[in-house]
Amino acid sequence: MRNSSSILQVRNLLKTFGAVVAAKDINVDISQGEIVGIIGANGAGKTCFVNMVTGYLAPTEGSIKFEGTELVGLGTRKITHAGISRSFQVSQVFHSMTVEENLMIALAIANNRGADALSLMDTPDLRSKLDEVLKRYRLEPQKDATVSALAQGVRKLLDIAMAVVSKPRILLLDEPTSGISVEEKFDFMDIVMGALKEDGVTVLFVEHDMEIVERYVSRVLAFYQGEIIADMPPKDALADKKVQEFVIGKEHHKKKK
Amino acid sequence: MGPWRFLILNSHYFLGANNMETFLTILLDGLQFSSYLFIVSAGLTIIFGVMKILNVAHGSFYAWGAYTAAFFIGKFSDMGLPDALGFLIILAAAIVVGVILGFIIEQGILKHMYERDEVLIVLATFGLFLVLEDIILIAFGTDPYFAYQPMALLESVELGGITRDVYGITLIGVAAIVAVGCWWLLNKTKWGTLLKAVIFDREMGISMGINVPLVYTLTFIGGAILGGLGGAYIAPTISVAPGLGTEVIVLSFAVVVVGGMGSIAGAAIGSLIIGLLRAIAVHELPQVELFVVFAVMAIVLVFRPEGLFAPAKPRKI
Amino acid sequence: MTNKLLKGALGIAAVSAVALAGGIAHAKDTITIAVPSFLTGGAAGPFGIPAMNGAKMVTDAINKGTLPAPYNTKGFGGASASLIELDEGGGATKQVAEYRNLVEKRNVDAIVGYISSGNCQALAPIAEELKQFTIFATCGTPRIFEEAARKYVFRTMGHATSDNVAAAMYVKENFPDMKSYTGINQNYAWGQDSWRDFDLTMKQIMPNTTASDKTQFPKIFAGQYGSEISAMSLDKADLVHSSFWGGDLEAFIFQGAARGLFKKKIGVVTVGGTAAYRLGKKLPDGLVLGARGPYGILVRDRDSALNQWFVNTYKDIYGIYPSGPAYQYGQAILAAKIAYDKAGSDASNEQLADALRGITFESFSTTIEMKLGGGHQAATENGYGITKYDADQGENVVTGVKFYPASCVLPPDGVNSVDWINGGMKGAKC
Amino acid sequence: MFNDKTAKFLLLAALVICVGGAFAPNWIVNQFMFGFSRALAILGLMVLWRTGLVSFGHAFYFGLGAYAVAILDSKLGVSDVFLRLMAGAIVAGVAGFLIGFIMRNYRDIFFAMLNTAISMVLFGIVVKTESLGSTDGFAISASTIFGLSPETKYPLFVIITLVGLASALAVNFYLKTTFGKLTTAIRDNEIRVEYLGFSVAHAIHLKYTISTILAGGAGALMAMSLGQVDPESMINWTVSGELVFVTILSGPGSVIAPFIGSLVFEVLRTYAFELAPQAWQLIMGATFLTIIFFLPGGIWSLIEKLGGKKNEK
Repeated sequence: MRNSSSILQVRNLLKTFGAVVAAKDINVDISQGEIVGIIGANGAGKTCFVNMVTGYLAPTEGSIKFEGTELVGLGTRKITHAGISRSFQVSQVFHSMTVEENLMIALAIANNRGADALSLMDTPDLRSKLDEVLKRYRLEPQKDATVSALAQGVRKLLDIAMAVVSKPRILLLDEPTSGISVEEKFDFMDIVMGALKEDGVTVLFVEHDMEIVERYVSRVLAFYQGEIIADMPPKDALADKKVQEFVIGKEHHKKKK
Repeated sequence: MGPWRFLILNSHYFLGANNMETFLTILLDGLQFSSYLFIVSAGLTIIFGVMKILNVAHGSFYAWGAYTAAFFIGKFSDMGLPDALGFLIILAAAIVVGVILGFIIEQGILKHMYERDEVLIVLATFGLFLVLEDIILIAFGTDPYFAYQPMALLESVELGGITRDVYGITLIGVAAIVAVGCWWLLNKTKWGTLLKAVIFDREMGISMGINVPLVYTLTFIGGAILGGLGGAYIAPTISVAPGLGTEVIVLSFAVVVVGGMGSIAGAAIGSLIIGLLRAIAVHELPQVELFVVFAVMAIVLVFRPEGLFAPAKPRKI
Repeated sequence: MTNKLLKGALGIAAVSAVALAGGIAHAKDTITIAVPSFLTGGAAGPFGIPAMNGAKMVTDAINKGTLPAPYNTKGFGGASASLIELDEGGGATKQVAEYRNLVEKRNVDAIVGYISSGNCQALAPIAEELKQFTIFATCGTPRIFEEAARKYVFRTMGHATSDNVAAAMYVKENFPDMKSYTGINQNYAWGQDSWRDFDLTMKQIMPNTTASDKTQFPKIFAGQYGSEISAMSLDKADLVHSSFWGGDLEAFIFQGAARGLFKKKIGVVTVGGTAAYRLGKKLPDGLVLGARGPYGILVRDRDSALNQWFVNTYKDIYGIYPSGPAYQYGQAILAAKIAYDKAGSDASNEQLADALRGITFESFSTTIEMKLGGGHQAATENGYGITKYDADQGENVVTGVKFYPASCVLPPDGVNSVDWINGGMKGAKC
Repeated sequence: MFNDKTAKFLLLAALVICVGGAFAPNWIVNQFMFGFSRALAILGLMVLWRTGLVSFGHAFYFGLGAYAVAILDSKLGVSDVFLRLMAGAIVAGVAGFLIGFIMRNYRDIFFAMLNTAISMVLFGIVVKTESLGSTDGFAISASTIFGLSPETKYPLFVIITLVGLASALAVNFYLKTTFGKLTTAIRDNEIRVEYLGFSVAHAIHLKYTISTILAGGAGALMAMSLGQVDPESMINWTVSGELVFVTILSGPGSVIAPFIGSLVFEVLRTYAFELAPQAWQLIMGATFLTIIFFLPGGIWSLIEKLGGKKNEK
């Protein structure tokens, strides 16, 4: 019965930690090629949602179907293999290695699994792929720099680039712009979204910054206390009462602190 | 409750042996060995708990304690001083060794490593162990020392048909004192609360304005004193000869691993389990005496890596 | 005219003799002897150091030519020897590596020493492989010459079998109504062989005694025997056999005495000699004490010139009476001298081996017949006594000392000691 | 796999050493045999070390390898050098593979400790079992090569050198594969590796097994070159410490490092023991501390510094 274009179906998702309810009857359909923004105050259940979709957390109840296959119960690895990939709020990269090495490993893992993993990693074919990625994410200048020496923004780019090399169908970005200066944030997102559009990747990203949301997403999921209180285009969402009260209000409030 | 459950679980076996003397002997042997293990391991586990350092050189504290005690007990009795002084010497030796070695090692070497990899620090202490082992040779020579005076002084008693040396029994008392002392220090003093804060989370400790470097130095010295005390108190019952630190260190590793690294209560339970097991082995199945200890250690690590009595650890992921 | 001929003949003889002598005179004037012994660990003080002292003392005397007759010639085949002292500790494997270094890197002429049976057992095949003339001084396991015929390896004292057969015989004579026995021995060749030989001999000569089923074999150099001691105190046996030596023995005696073990049971210590001198009044009275042969306290009063020289010189230099290890290393060095004197200081390893093989010589305290193991293993008398603290002298003495001739406590050549004992010790002449 | 600098150097060095060995005095040949035998184990520990894992119990596999040779020799009279080597490597490798299922879930101190525990269990069994030689261990009869029993140690020395060469080349290749590259990566960030779709557990399991095979081979070769095994110098925890010591001394920089490191260690120990029989441990310990403090990259980092300058020109 699933409508033809929907590739991710989330049904009655529930996650509780003891008494705490982190997610409650979440029902979403994501269609191929959508760019979805996930907003909500801290602790509203955004990252929890991302973690459940990517298999880092097992839901207490409910089902997550990706192109008809049930994801609940699969580990992060299986889900990555299935074609769902993610970036992290705090970039998860190999800090003592260079940008190039980071991407090489990501590429290698994406390209040769199983027994192939025992063949040489550094092949011309992979090199060309590498250069492509470096170009796309404007990382050539830093390619020989050790990650720990890089600026937040570059690390975030690398983090996302590494998530994408496995050519996922769906990509979840957890607060891509957090820790990136106001000046840089748009250039940064242009690079990322530009690259992702080319591959026609379906993107869900958690975001606090409403300007970013307005500018890049086609649809907004607003979380409040583990529930989705709004699922609509950004314009309507930002105008929506509940959203303003429970999400943006909080956001502005938070910004003042 | 571990030890008692352990004993009850095995009581059928003791009664099966159906021999009160055997039971009493095994119990006493086990308790004595446990006590000795506990005194040494307590120091090791405190150091680990607070500083996250698994100190291989702890075996050397033990050896230095034993040597210092034995050396001066011998000297004093040659000078014709009353043998009762031996007990004072034992205490003094432990403190002197702990303070001097502990201070030098912590300030001279470990202090400069706290930012390095945990395992690397273990290796550094292994290097220290090698060095200290030979300094003993140079300082005390190769001749074994005998400090039998305190043991001779207390003579021996008849207990339910078996002869025990009183000194060995006092060992149990000393262990009890150490245990209660540590418990009191940790739970009933301001120091203890600070210590527990640091144990739980170093950063938190710093943010609470605790002088962590000082805590570290004092902890290490404290642990070293206990290590020294273990050696000093056992000295009168053994021939104090080179290399006696080597076996102790792995034994006390086993103890703290079984009990849970960083936990005093754990060390107590670990010592009891291992001490009693070994005593049973020696009496009933001498061949397995050596490896039973490490078998337990391995099994615990496999099924309960954090030990039977691990302290709460903050999860940081 | 025949006279002339005779003179001529004599002349030639004389010339050739001189030439010959000259030839010998041109031989090496220094040799290096490596003397491994325990310089570290619990065995060093009671065993390794006295052993090394004995070796040094005898070597000096030989270099100076001050040994009593018939050994009062200077040097080893005329050459004066310098000793390389090295530590025997660290395990057999380390010793094997060190031995190779001695031979191949440091090019020593002879190797004389070794206390641990473990080391001797490991080194015998290496010595044969490297064709290196080697005299084992103290180590005791019989296996060394029973496992294989040796060409370059010698041992100048009796082995474990004689210690334990003699011990059993002494027990039989002095404690005839003894019912059962147990033992505590180290868990390596020496301890295992000692217990085996004692146990088997007891079964032969005191068939109505029984062995305990819980004999203890703690790790060598363990140093702590609390549990083992209480296990034995519980044992019904009324005799405890131990081949402990060095620091282990002293620790065991202390810990056992404190627990009244030796009040309850007869203690038989086959290597007790060293403790007798070192422990003073801490040594319990009534121990059956051996010294692995006619050495140390057992022979202190033998008034042969050689023995008196040994005892007095040692006491002058080191301030104490020589214990067994000192004698054993001393006589091993003496054996080296004899070999060199016969074969010449430039002799090859083969010549040295030939010179020592099968000979009989007077050592400091006893006569040594190299008649076992194809002339490579010494046979000597072996004896025991009972300890007693002599308050007015302030030292330990042994009473009721009895010696058994070699032919009584050792198998004939070519017979494996276990088979010999099990076979009722055929051919034993006591 | 021969077309990179390391491989070329290894081949050349092996050639030189084999030829040189024919003219070198015996004791030097011995040093090389002991050094290269141990280097095999170090090679494996280096792979773990790069992954951030330090085993304080690899004497277990080293000992298994050595005792495999000893048992084959004393019970079955197997003397062929290759059979002995295979036996040692396989026994240790199988044990390592099985234990690996547990080990792959452990990190840091726990990894180190669990290995110690397991090795001490074996130590306890061997020391207490007379049929396993207890404290004495076994003497190992001279090895034969295809039924021939060589007069000198030279053939064995050549074999050890070639085995070392082969292992070094193999590990060198392995480190260039995707699996092999997942060393520093795993040390840096396991979560990312998992999210990239690769099983950290599998990667570690493989590395662990490799290290145990190498340790077993090392033990076997060591047993053959020494002609003796005993628990104190093959299985006790101090031996594990020694192996780690040499690993740090060598440095993780290159597969060449373990061979240089072990050689330095052998020579250091020989002379330390010769010059200061009572203080040789002190010398070793002090060296160890110095390395940890002032030369975290081990001897190799020194060589790189010196060599680096040349390469720039």
